[in-house]
Amino acid sequence: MSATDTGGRVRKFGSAVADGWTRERFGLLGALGLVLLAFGPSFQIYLFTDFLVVALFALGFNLLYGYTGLLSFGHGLFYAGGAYGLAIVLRDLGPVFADVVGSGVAPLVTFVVGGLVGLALVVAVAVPVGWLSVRLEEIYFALITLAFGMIGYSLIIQDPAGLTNGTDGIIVLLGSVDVGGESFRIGARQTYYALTVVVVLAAIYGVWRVVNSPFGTVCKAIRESPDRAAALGIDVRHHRWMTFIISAAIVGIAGVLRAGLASVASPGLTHWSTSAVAVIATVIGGATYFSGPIVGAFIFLYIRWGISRFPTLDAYWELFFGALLIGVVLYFKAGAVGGLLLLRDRLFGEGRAGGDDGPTQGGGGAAEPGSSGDRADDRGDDS
Amino acid sequence: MTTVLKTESLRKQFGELTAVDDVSIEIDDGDITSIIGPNGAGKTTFYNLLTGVLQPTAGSIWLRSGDGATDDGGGLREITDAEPHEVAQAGLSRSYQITNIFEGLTVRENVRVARISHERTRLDFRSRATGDEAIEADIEELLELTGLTDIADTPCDTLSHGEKRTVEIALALAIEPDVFLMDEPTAGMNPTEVTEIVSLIRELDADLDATFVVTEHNMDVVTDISDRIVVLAEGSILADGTPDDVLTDERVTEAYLGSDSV
Amino acid sequence: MSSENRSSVGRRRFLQAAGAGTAVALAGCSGGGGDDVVRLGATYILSGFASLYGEAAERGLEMAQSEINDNGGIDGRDVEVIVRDTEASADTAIQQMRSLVEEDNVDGLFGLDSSGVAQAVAPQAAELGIPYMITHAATPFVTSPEGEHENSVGNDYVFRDANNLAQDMYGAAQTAAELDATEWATIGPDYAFGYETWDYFQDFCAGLGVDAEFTAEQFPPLTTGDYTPYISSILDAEPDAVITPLWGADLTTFVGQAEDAGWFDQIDHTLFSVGMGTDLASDGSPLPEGEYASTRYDPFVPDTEANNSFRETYYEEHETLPTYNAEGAYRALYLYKEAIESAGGTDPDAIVDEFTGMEHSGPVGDYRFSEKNQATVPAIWGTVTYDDEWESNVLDPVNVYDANPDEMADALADSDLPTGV
Amino acid sequence: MTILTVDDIDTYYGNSHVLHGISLEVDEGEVVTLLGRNGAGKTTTMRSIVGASPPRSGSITYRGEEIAGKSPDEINGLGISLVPEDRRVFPTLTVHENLRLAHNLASDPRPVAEMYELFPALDPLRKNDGQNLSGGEQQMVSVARALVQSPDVLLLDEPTEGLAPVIVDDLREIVQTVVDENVTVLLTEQNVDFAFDLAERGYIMDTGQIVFDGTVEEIRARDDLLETYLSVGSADA
Amino acid sequence: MSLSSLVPLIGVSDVVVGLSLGSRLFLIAVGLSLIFGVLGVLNFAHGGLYMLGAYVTLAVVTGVIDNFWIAALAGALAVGVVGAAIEFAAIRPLYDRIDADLDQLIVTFGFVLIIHETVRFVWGSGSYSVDPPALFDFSVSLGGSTFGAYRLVVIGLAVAVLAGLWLFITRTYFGSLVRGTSSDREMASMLGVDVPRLYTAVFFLGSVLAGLGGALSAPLQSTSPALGDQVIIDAFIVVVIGGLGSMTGAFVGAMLIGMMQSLGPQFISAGSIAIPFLAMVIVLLFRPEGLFGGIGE
Repeated sequence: MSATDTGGRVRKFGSAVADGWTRERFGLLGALGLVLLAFGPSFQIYLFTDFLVVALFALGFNLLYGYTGLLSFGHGLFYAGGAYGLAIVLRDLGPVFADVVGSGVAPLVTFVVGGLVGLALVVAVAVPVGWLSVRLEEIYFALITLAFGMIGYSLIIQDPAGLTNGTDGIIVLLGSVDVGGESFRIGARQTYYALTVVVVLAAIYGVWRVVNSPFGTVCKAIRESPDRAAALGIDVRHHRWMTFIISAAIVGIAGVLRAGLASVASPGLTHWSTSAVAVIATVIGGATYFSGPIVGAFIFLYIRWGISRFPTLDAYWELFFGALLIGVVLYFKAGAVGGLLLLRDRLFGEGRAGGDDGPTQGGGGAAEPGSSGDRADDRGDDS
Repeated sequence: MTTVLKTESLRKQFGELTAVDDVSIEIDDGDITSIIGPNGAGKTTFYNLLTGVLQPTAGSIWLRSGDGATDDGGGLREITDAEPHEVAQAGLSRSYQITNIFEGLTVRENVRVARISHERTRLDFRSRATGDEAIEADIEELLELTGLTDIADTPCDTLSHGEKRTVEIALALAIEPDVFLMDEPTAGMNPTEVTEIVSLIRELDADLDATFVVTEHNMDVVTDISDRIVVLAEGSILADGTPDDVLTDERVTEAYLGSDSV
Repeated sequence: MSSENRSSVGRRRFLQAAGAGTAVALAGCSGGGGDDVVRLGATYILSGFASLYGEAAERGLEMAQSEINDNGGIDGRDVEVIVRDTEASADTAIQQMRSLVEEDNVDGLFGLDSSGVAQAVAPQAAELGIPYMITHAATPFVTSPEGEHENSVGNDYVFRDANNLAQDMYGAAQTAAELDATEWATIGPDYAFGYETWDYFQDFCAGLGVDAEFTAEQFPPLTTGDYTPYISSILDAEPDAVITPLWGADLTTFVGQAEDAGWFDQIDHTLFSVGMGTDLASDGSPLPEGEYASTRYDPFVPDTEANNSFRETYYEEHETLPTYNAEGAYRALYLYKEAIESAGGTDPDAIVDEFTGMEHSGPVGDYRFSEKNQATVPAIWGTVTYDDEWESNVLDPVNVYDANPDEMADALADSDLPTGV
Repeated sequence: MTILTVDDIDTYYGNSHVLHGISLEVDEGEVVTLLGRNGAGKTTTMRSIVGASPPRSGSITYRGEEIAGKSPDEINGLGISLVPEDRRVFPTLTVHENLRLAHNLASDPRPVAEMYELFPALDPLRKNDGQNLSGGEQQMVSVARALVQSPDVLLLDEPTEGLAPVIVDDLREIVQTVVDENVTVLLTEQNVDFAFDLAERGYIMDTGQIVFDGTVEEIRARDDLLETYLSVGSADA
Repeated sequence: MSLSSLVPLIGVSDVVVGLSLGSRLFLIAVGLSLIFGVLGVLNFAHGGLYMLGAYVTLAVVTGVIDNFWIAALAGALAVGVVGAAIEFAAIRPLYDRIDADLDQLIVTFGFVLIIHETVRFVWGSGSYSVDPPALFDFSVSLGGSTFGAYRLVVIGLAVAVLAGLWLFITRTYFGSLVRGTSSDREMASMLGVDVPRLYTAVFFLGSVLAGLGGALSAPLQSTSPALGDQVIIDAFIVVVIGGLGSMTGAFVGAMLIGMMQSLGPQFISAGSIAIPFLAMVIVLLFRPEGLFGGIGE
């Protein structure tokens, strides 16, 4: 396999948890950076935490889009599912837990239980929704997931079960843990940052393992050619369903973290425009790369933040992302990661046979990002 | 000779058009059977019926069962309504006329997908895709067998057409089929590549205990490799027999050359 | 032919923005503090269906800002206001608030239009340790101390300089008592504010002994495009009177469609609880004359020097009467000025201490902050009347109900709802 | 004089190399046939000429003008019409709409009514949708649709495939009529009798290459060619 | 609750309102359906174009000429030009891609954002209302209920648009080009059809219909930048239920959804807005081609 040292730079997170000498080094550097950031300005910690959450959201979404070719416009449903699971447990069971385990550690217990309930809720929804949705493909899949997302949105804002507090959403207050005289707030900036780093890195590692497992390899094959995969004895629909559930679960974890960070579980999370955030981040970053959604989320949030420093631009920030999205799809379908790799190839002359055209200029006008080598997702730990 | 694949009165109707009309055929173990016929004779539809891509309008399809579970006396199991992946799992594998491989993956990864599928480890979420030594060894063996070792780590979208056709065959072989359907294995190849693929098919036939069903336009290839030739015309079997018998059959010549007297 | 509700403050916002950009760079270097300006953050709805509220608030705060800065600032320091859009979303509002406090190092916050957003934001103010002066959002629960009711989120850092929903509904129930109507219905937005309005109205009617039955209710989602189905549903129930807390563009849409459906012929009285926040700002006149509306500030009442001069100056600049949003935001700056000057600095806790129990006077009149941090301003209800002089709807006659906290508490004695005063 | 020249073209479908250096020439008013078995590359040659599968290298000139790389509609506009192998009658258009569509797109078309005289069987079917026609009827529509454009060069790809003998005879007559009007025809056929009746010259194709060219008489005289490249007869016999 | 006990509750105005809501939806959906049927492009920006139609109408009526009909026409044509430009610049390069439909969906989604923000930049975030044309600016009382006369006009116009479009597609030469090309693009091209130009023309036509829908609906709703985002989802529901590409389907689907929206609030207090989405899911699962299929049907 071609050298992965330089490619590793854009795969900071994949590398951070991988073996190998150079990966270890990059992992250390990354870890150091993450630790140092905890002492940075408060808002920067917040912003980076936000980035991690959105990155996980996009990564979960892309498990389905990038790895089986199904574009969901309804993943907001699972993002919200995680958030509401946590919020409802905090609101309704927080006092109960305080009685059971004592008020000192109750907030932590409640948070953990809430997160698990959120996750369970998401999986419980994803199992039937996924089972139905994977019956369809392409534009029809996008439409049915959009519809499922909007059913969720409708139910959350109309709240027939009296659980979701309608349009206002549910306030999420994580509370303080008191143990042996020491007290810390779970929602405090650094604490929550540390918690998010751990959870997100673990989740990314989990996704990375899935992607590089036999299952993940089969999924990539399905993306490339579903009928060919079926002809090899692969139950395409079943794989897509499983991927759908895993994808939803990852997004659900992101949703749990989102609720704690935003301090509110709001119905907007279910809306298709939230689902679109994952699409935007993934497309900008590059859907066929493992790190694509992560890089895309980074670009999305930091450009967004940069724009927000200039209120006049800020008022029209979506304009930039609209233009960026169109530009990327039209001219650079491999996204930012593809661009970085191409740049690396140009700079270091690490092109490989047949790669002279670069990923955006496949033959016959079919610009397939997959046509580039060095695709992060396709490399296992062999090298 | 035992029968490994059998169709009984297979028929497929598209609206008013009968693409496959009452085809009953028995394929014998170890043979290379070529199915030929003019354009529109129903060859591709026949393949699609066999592999579960299309459901027949009438008739049935039977395949020798690897696991011994059969529902007729002859060691065959009915796969008429099976889905494509079930057909493949039952032991029927195909290569495509228009190259259909996993373009974005390397040659090795292509074969790995097939092996993973065959070894039923495809729903394993946790281990490394490359971690199963037995599978990796199988992959090496298959690459060796098909002569793809040198380009094993090349992404398929950068291969030549001939190399892709070979990957196509490697994929189909990797699931160790009892019956191997090849849809025009030489389509779109230059003469050198054709020669190579023919010798590959011969080698495979010699090395493996598999049964081949081949459609092919290139008559050199057909006469070269076939134990038996079946001629389809307008959806029905026109002739069936050894190459010598079939190729001298007047009806066959007419079907190909066309004649007012038909 | 058409009515328009459009902001003209865009350009000014841009200038302000350029200033904010530089200020941030400086603040970043110096680590905040020690600036020669007092920096305040404001969060309003500046886009979407209710942007006109934010735009009115901007007019008010810009007016106060230039007045203060032209008159020596706050203890000699200029006041700078950074305005951010909440997009009517709690999520966004909290983000904006964190950015204002942690990035822009503002000394205090004010704003908020939506009750739902306010409820989510209130705990954040305490967490960030920054005073928050709510100038518009009306839910009583943000000035009801945590624990008083399951929804209560009031805390030491959150104040409100405008009257709240309970005060407003107290006035509404008094108005209802004077009307010849027994069957009441509501059509309100499908979120807490819509439901709370209806709950408070019913409970105050009960508490004040108003002879009323409550026969129909409809809660269409926000930004509904066509209210007609909901309107038909209410009309089918044939109530005598309806109270509606619809607001923003929704109100405009509703009124037009209600007229088409013959609403104002069939229903004797309609009470618009947020009507005057929209009406005066637009050059059309969406509220039909003869119906009832409430306001949290009336440009003609009280007839004081402060109010008259505020109204005149505002009218001169914007050619329209000031809405209560404008007045609330205007007054928030003066509240900060007074608190900072008497605290002798911008320490957040010192400002909070000053606000607590503060007595103040502004265009709205004299008032003080109750122990729950709620301004004790009266409820104002009146009849919508077109005024030729001002080319606008006004309330005439106007009734001022002195919303005495104790009387309100008595009226809600049988209810579990807090007064938030 | 030469009206159409194909010079050393290589055509691919994706990566699949289908035509390997095909060259041929057609003179004005001539009928030339392309012979060969399935998969020999005849259809691809036709598609390359009309721009549906543009060659990756080589040139195609029509009346001295380079047309390789032009879009199909531009090439059609120059006076080349194709009757494709699979007929491709617009299924949701009536017979009349199919013809009128082609008619209106041509610069100097024949009247649509003339087509009903040429194909009397189509006259009662004017209002039938394309999808409700039999194979033979569809073939007639497809040919009529090309003829109504009054092309200078008519490409016929396997026009007799799947047709009843009676209809084949009709078709032969019609094509002959057209040929008599000095229309140039390039014809691919597996039915060699049909091709030999009409054509003066022919090319034999196999696996994407031209393996023989000559007059019909020359081809007819060479049984080995017929055996090797056109029938299923053993190649190494 | 039995059906017979429900029926008396449905008044004349409920039906008129339902049909007028349906008419509005039809005007949005029919262009979307046409574009999908011919080009295979699911135009996410269609709602944005609809909104733009309402704004241009508003601008013309207030700033240029105080005639609603002229303004509506101007709105429709202006939107058509915008649509054609979008197709030409950003959608045309994608036709030959392998996964073109998802790329096109994403690109048109990009235009959702651009149109939305551009409208906000030009007209601000506030909402506007447009009065119905003076001739129809009165209320009608029928069967004990009252509604604006313009609602009847909109219903009539929707029927007229359906009829006109149907005649245009099935009876004219251009219509046969559209139907032919939508069923076999390559054959059409080999017969001389300039397919890219035809696609642009169809996109123009679809966009004109979106603009016209926005213009004609302007007096029924408040016009704000959020309008596009709301209606596009409704339009998706309609075209899915009616069948992507079918005009009759768009009409029937629109009327069904319109009636649901009209009657929903009276019978179901919670969860009513989920019902159309549920219908969409059911149709996608059991009849993905919709209740009606095919262009020109």
